[in-house]
Amino acid sequence: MSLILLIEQVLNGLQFGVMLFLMAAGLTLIFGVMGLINLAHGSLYMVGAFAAAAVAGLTGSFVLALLASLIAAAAAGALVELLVIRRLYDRDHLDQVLATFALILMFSEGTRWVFGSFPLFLDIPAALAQPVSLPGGILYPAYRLLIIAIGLAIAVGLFQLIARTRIGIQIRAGEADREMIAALGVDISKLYTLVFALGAALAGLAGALVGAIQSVQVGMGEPVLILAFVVIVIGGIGSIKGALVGALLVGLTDTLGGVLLPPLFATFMEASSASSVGSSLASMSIYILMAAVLLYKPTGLFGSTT
Amino acid sequence: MTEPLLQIKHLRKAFGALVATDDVSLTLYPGEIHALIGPNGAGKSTLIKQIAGNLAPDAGEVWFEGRDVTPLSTVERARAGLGRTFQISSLAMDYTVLQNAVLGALGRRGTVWRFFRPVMRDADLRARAEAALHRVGLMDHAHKRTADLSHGQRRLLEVAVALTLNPHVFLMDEPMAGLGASGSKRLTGFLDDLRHEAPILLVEHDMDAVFALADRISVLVYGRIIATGTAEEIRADPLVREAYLGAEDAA
Amino acid sequence: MIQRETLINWALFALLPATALIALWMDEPFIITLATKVAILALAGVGLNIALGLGGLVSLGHAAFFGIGGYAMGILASHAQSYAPLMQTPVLIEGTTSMPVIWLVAILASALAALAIGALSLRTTGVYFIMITLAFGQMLYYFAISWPAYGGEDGLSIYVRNGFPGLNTLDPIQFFAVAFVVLAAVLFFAGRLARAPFGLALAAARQNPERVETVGLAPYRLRLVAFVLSGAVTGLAGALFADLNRFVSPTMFSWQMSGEIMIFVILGGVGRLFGPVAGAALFILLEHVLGGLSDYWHVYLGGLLLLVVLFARGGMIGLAAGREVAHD
Amino acid sequence: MKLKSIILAAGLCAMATGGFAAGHEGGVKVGMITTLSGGGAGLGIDVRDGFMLAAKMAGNDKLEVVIEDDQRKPEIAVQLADKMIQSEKVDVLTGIIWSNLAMAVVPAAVAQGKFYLSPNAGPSQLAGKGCNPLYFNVAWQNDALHEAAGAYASDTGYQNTFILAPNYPAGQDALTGFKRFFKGEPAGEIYTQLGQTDYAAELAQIRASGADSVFFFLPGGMGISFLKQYASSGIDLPVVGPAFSFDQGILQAVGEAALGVKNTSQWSKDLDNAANVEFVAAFEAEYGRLPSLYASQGYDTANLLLSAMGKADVKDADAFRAALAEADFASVRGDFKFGTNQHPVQDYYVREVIKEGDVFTNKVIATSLTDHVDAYAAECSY
Repeated sequence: MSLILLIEQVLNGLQFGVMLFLMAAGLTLIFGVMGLINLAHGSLYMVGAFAAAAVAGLTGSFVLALLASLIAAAAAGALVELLVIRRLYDRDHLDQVLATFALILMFSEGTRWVFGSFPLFLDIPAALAQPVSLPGGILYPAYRLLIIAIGLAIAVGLFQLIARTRIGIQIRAGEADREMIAALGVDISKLYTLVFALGAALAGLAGALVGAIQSVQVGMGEPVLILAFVVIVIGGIGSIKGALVGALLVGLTDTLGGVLLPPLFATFMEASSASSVGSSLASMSIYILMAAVLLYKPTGLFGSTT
Repeated sequence: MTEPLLQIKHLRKAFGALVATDDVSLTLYPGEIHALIGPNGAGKSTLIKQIAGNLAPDAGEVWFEGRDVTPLSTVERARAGLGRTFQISSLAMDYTVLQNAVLGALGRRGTVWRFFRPVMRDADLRARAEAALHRVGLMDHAHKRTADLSHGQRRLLEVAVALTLNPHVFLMDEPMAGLGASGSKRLTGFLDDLRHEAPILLVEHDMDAVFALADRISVLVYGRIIATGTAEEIRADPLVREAYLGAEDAA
Repeated sequence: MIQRETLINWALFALLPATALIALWMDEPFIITLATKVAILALAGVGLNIALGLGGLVSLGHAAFFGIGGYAMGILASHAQSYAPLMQTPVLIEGTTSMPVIWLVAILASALAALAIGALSLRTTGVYFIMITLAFGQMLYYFAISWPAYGGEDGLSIYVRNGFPGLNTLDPIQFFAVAFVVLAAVLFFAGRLARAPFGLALAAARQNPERVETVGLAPYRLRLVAFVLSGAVTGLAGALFADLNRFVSPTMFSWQMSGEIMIFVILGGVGRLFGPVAGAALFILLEHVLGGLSDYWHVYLGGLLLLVVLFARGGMIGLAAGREVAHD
Repeated sequence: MKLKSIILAAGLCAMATGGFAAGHEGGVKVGMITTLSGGGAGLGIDVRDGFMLAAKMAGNDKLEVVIEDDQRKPEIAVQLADKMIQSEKVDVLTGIIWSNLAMAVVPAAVAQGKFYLSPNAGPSQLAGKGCNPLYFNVAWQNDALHEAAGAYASDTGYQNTFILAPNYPAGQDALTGFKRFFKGEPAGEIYTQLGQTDYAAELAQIRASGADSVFFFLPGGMGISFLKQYASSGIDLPVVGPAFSFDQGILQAVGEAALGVKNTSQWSKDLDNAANVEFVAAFEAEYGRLPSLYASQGYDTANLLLSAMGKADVKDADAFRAALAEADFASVRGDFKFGTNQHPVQDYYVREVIKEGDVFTNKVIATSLTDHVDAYAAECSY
């Protein structure tokens, strides 16, 4: 395999990882602050993608579509938080898993009810539809570079938000001690709604960004959701830094595993079965990674040990 | 003098810059009650955890019945005969009082891999559990749900579960807390007898009880033992008066 | 005095064979098939309930054992069908179509898998445990999909239901009887288990692991054994489910399957012996009633599930029986 | 008891069915098991709508249809088949979209003496050694569209096509089918994950491979994702694929990215025959959308059944089977007949994706294979 191809695949892994980070950041924030497992996070991803597709279809503007994805997902998130999620904070994880599983069923079939059974159309803006030349003669799609840039910018923004702002202080206080934050005079239920909406908006944005190069369809959120869970478990639940590291690890493992394993097996196996066995193993690779990390550190790479 | 049953040798534990246990050595001889006192935050709970095996020390050893148990887990130490009660009641709250006691008896028996015969119909286990409840005066409440017990009753149940284990050493973390005056007095009498079954390392805030019961007292301040001696010696110790008793204006 | 919950349990339990017999009398074999499905799915739920209800282990990966049980049946029966031995060296292992043998293999295989998965997963707790069990389930799912030897995504069809000595298992009512007797036996076993020394210690470890350690019992080992028993029962249910459909496919391994098994337990009431029976019955009933009403019946199912979780914490049996009573 | 007849195998089928002759004289009860909810519901809905449109147009009150949703789960499909056979007592089953569901249902159904008419799936097992006199495929054998694509690639002069498909049995069949009629040497052969949505890694490999064209089989959302990403990757190679990723329902979601792509199909909306013109107009009038490939297959399946009903009683299995085998109906594909294994012998066309006004659709540009017989027919004997 040539070096250029390898660099391109690393970029692909990076882009995938950055996209996973957008999903995982919200999940891990919600868990860190509210102690809630939200299986319905993938549905918010789907809501963002559908909102973007609908708005892009009406206005033709990609920027408006992205904006719509943020707003729609945040609104859906806030609504769900107010109606359902806030009743689950003092419940055990089992109740949370079940209730948010129920939300998935409702979101998925509800979306199909409204938008029909066929995938929706959402395309990237024409200006970004061409590849750009990178140093070293690498041709890389401009849009994917944009995703990497947006993802990294949001990562930086999130770190700043949490380190510097008032809300960030409240979030950190909430992670450390739920009673303390109430003592600080913060309206805790408002903070929870806000954090949930923020997480939802990030998921919605990820859905819209990815929907433009993949397909906008019902059920698109679940595979990503499971990967995002793998990410935050590897990184340590509640840690934004862990989510970033975990997302990049998973993105790179998944992409490079799929590319490198089949040829690796081909060195000692017959070609077509090597391709088949290699890709089977590649699809299991991130779960193997996760199991390995948890065996080494049962609370993830950056998880608190208590 | 005979060999100590429990011997703590130069135990040390630090959390970052805070040294919670600083070169602590202690002994517990058969038949005695050795009280451990000290102001809040002196590191009593941290020390108990290291003795019981919940927390690994940075340095030092715990010896029990002539062998080094430092590498052993909580479970292994419990099986070896270390009977512990908790500062904050740690019971199976959904169970009845009797079920909690039977659990202790089951732990004492050690064979839990029975999947078929109802445990509550096991005469042996039940007899042992009921005897323990009887001794602490909880038999009347045997069929109450533990969550419905008063705070003081839960403390007694803690002691009862420890009794079912027939331990060689008791490790009691503030058994009097929340008992009220009469309850305290009753338990004091009870512990007074209990020391002949197995010696007690007693962490306690109730100074009346401590001075009434303890053969020896160790005073822990900022992770260090500043004095060990009989009640009289401790009362007279100027260091103790300054660091600890002075504040409480002991009798 | 007989407690109300006990009464409800027996009524529920009797309802299942009664439904099947009435269906037999009315010549509605499909209703018998549905009752069989309820019995088998309830069995899977009873298995999960050992880990979940008794041990407090929220496993979102029980489809792994369900699938292993299913494939134990599929692999053995397909080899018997094609007369190709499973293995020739070092010992000759041939396929079989005998249900008892298949059950035994399913139980052993899923217990073994549960031992491995449990030994690793139980090092973690809380959310991490939920997620690592999910990950192991997904691992097996992807393996089953891309493993070509036994059909991959297409799955395996077994055209004739496996045999049970002295019975014609293709007759719906006879197969129902088989499934029901297995369910009854496992329910009896699970009931005894909960009251046995092991059950007492396991449930105590759920309520307060520190307490259990202090009396000299290791929660890890209690949980591991519970997880293995739980996996074995769910595996047995998987083998029966495969026989009901005469078909196995990787969907038996999917995380939605894990979710559904969990739903049976929750709908009925966590930790209640007969909870999974009530839950599975309600689920199947809903699937058929709501499925007939609307293509979008999942919306209603989701809504109902949400209501149960939010407002009926003891599940259906909890609703009917009132507050749980401590009993000894 | 009905189910016992399974043991007696296919030979006794006719007798088994004969036992339930009472009820609807001359009528036929059809059980349709198809995917109406969850992922892939669009395909099932189209098959159903096409089928019901034909039934409505025929106005034959002896045709009774029971429809159930399999949720794309094989276990559910098997249970529904049991229900259709045991409770509804249907004579004919149809509707299944997916090969794995068909493999779960069809063998048991025909063993119980039920006719099965496949409106979409055509797994190779059922075309070859596992063929059955009661099983008719009204769509295609699974390999056929891929074979047509391979033939077209060779005809066009492509030498080293890059080929990819998901890593599951239908994907493996697809690449095998393509290679069967492709005379060049593939520049690369990749199996992707089933359900994969990001193809950046594969696109990089295609770019590096030096291929002169690309063939892919990625049904559903996978194909949409692939095409969109392909369009912005800067790779400028011609693309060939089976019709599934370019069909009416899905094409609007792909958009510009699909324009100009060549795809193979046995049907197209612009095929110029009377039956097709009538079908397309009626479908649009009835449902307000353009018909898809799947709708056309559902429509043909119903018309095949109706043609046989006019000739024989379904209770007389041999006669009914003979009537079905004649395929005496006006197919929207033009010429249509069954081969020895009761799979279609038909022409396969090459279509190009075009834009008509605001709507993306296909037009026929060539014929790839004529009167094509599938590769497994020779292995079939009853």
